[in-house]
Amino acid sequence: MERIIFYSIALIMVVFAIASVTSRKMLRSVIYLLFVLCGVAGIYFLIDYNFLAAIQLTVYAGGIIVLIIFSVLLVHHIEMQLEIAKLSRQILTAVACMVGLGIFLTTIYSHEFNVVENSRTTTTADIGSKLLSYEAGGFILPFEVISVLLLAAMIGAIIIAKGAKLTGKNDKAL
Amino acid sequence: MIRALSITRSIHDWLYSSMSENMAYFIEMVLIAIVYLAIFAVAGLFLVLIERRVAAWFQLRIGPNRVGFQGLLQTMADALKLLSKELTGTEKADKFLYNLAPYFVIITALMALAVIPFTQDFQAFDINIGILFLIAISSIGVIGILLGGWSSNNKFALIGAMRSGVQTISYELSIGLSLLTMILITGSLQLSEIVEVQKSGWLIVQGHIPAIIAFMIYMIAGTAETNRAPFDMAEAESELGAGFHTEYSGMKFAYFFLAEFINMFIIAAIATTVFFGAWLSPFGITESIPILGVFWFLAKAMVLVFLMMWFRWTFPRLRVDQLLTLEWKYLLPLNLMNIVIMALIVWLNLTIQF
Amino acid sequence: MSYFSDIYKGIKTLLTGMSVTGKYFLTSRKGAITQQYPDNRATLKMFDRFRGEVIMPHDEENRHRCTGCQKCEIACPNGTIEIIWDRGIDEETGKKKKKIDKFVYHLSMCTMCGLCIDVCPTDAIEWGQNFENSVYDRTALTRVLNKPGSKLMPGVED
Amino acid sequence: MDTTTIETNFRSEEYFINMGPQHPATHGVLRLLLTIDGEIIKKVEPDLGYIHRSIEKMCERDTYQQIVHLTDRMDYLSSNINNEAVCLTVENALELEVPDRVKVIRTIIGELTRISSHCLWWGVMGMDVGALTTYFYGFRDRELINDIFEETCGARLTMNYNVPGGLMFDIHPNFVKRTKDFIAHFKTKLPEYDKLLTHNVIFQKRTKGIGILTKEDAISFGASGPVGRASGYSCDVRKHHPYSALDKVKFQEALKTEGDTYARYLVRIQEMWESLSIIEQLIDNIPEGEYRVATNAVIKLPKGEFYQRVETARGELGVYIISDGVKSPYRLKFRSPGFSNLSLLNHIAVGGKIGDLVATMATLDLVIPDIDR
Repeated sequence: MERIIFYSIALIMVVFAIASVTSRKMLRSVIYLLFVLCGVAGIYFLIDYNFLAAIQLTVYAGGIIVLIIFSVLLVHHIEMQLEIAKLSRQILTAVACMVGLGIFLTTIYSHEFNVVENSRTTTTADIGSKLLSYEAGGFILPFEVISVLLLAAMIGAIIIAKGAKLTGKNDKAL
Repeated sequence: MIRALSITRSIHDWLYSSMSENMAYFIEMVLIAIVYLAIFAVAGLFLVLIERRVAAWFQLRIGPNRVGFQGLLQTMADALKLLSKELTGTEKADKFLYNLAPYFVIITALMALAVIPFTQDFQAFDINIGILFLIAISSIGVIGILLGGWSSNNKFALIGAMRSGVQTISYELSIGLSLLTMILITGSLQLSEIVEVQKSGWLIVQGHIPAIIAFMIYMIAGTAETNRAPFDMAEAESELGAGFHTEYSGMKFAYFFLAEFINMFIIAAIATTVFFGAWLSPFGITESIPILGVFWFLAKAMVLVFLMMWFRWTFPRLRVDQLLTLEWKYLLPLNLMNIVIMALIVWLNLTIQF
Repeated sequence: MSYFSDIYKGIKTLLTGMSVTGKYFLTSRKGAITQQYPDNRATLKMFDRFRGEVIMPHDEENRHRCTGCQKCEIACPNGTIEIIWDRGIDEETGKKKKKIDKFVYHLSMCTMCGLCIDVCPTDAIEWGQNFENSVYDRTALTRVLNKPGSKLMPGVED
Repeated sequence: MDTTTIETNFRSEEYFINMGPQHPATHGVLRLLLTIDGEIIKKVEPDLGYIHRSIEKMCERDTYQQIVHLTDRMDYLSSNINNEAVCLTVENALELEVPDRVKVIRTIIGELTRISSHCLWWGVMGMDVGALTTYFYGFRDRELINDIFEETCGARLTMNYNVPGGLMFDIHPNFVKRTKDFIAHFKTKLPEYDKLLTHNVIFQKRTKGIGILTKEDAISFGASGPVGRASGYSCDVRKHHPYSALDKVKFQEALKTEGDTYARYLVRIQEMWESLSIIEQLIDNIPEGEYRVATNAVIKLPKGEFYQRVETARGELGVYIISDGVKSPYRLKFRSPGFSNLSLLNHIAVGGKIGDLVATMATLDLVIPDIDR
């Protein structure tokens, strides 16, 4: 049963990934991408990585995609379509993709994967204590670094948003 | 899956004994999906009727009372009418996304329904990150509204979609943080465990003052999340006509409409689970009859739904910038403060336990 | 500190508003202001001066009070009233006399201003109470107010 | 689509939107051509003429008695005051003195009309800012007034109760009792209006400081009625040029100086109280006497120009008649309050959001037939 679910999800992901890069309408590409991301979340659910799956849904599907849609909404008119690339570029891209796919497939098939019986699901409490642990295998440093990075991004965003107003004081015309 | 109710147990056994495991598994999934679809449809239609009657009573009217006894079949008739209506659309609309949008809204509502503990063991998907799952699902629902607004090729719809996007992204924070406040007491994201913790007192009692503040914030943010008045910026019929679903008709409109009501029920159900002890009876008066849990759960949820209806039929609508002011200047700081207070209370063991 | 007092005041005003609607919700059983219109036809009584449509009352001997003076026709701003008259022989005196053949009333054009009734010297026309005038064909709204074979009531012209 | 159009689309920030002619907030078939940048309004252009019926031209065809019923259809929410305006003009031109009874009854019904109009406005105002329940509460109280009207003159909205020379018929015997009942009822309901909307924090946030109109602008745009008075422009015709029995009553002119949407709201609420007090002063002593002075069957105004202004629920209504001595006017012009109040819209709504425009328009209290005529 799980095999069937896995293959159907995988098929959905592959189909929509191809659709996403070939669609000429930008918002449609985004929606296809959303399906791919949801498929990834589905696979996480399948292997009982519930937390990661929920994070995948919240951050990628709910956050990033909404932001992309939002920016598309702001700049994109409904009748606009992306141009078709030149034939030479198309061929170049296809070759590059094929090479990438080849490398991935050879790596995957040359490696021996062992099937591990998943005995217990990771709970949020485990992940939380791992994130805050400073012992071996703890993630306190990357966790804190990322929070500093996010803070910096936030301050930057505020400054960009406020920028017009700050200069507006000197410039009467605004 | 549904376990404790004995009838489901016997169906389960029969299915596994009579056919191959995969087949039984598949059939079981389909059965559960059908059960939840039925719950969805019935609850949606029932809530629409309730809303119309309640609105009528607030407004000194009588409300629908013609179709069936006391108008009970009114929404059924309306649904039939909507089914038979022509599906119109605008020229140059992005037909694919235009048709897709209602399903986004309705499927996310349906998925959220799956984790709600109606009573002991009456829960399709008791995932160990239940609350997080609900938040994640609800963040996807907005995509349907954004798509619907954009792809109808209508400026009013586009403005509605934009407003809705801004609003939902902002208020998700408050919902998450106010639920997080309560998670501090329970120490678990799993909905069944959250209910278990409340056997020694509902969380709104256990957490007293910060819990009440969290509940108020949750209700405000929840009302905003479902795009209902006074936060119905996305529809705002006096400003935008009908907002994001201006160009929808027939059943596609009905999907948006039903999803709004189901979302309202979900918000109330989460509040019931997290603040009011889900299916636990007050003071344990019906502890011995587990099936009454459904009754208690629905009763509590209905009270909260009624509260949201009361909001809707009393308050004027906020303006879009005031909406954001409310979230970022009032709810969010209060919420963060509230989390700290709650952490202190849990740390100092000041929670009230029976 | 005004931050918190603002919140307090805001919540208080919101709750006051909710108390108003809540009160009406609780008393909704007796407070409904709407009427169940087609159902209450039997009890629905219009005020006696209600302007529904113009009618011409006839007595039991099929006599009306209209002399055909056409004042109403002149007073009407919309050409609602059309009087088709004739000269007949008066039975008593044997003289030729003006009398109405048809009093045509176009309800579809009437604005219920009441000028015709106001101006009528013999009170031949008055307001009827009927207000259910929906028909499938608008020609049905053109009515002849005097009944067939009706005569002028004696003594009206004196 | 080629790249150049993408460039222009990308750069254009302002866009254009049609609000109306079928839109819930325009309260009729008014079309607003909005130029918007995001949600911020850059320009409002009202487009009129969707229900133009050339009432003024029709008046040139009609006799003076017939003109009265056409004015019902202009500002249909203050139809009786419109009727009164025409009748007063004709009576002034004929130098006809109407009995005191007529004057008092006209004033009472006029004030009732004003309350009824403001009730409807209050309900619709609430609905425009999103509180749907107010609509029904406003209509509940308005229905009682309409019942009074229906009992007395047979019509609820287009009353046509006034005729040149007085009233079409005497008031109904129940009139005084019903009016008193209404006053008692409405005095308990007005505080509820305040609780539900006036004091509501969301409503105050939505209306305070929105659509500000200064006194100077109010005068230069010809604003009248509550719109002008909210800006501190004392323009109540009832106070400055009293007509009918209004010189006998004491009342306060509702004046505010803020000039914003909230001030316009408060002025109308206060006007309802003032109208109640005017009715209370008059209802107990309606003088006995004739209800109508006989006029010629065909009224012919003397040659000349005649002007009369009255205060309708929306502001100053002027009736200007040029007569050349025959049974219909040579030219008749209505100076309608809604038209000049609408002309303000572009001035006060620019810079606000769409929601502000709706709230501002609600307090201008537009009745489209009054503007289009």
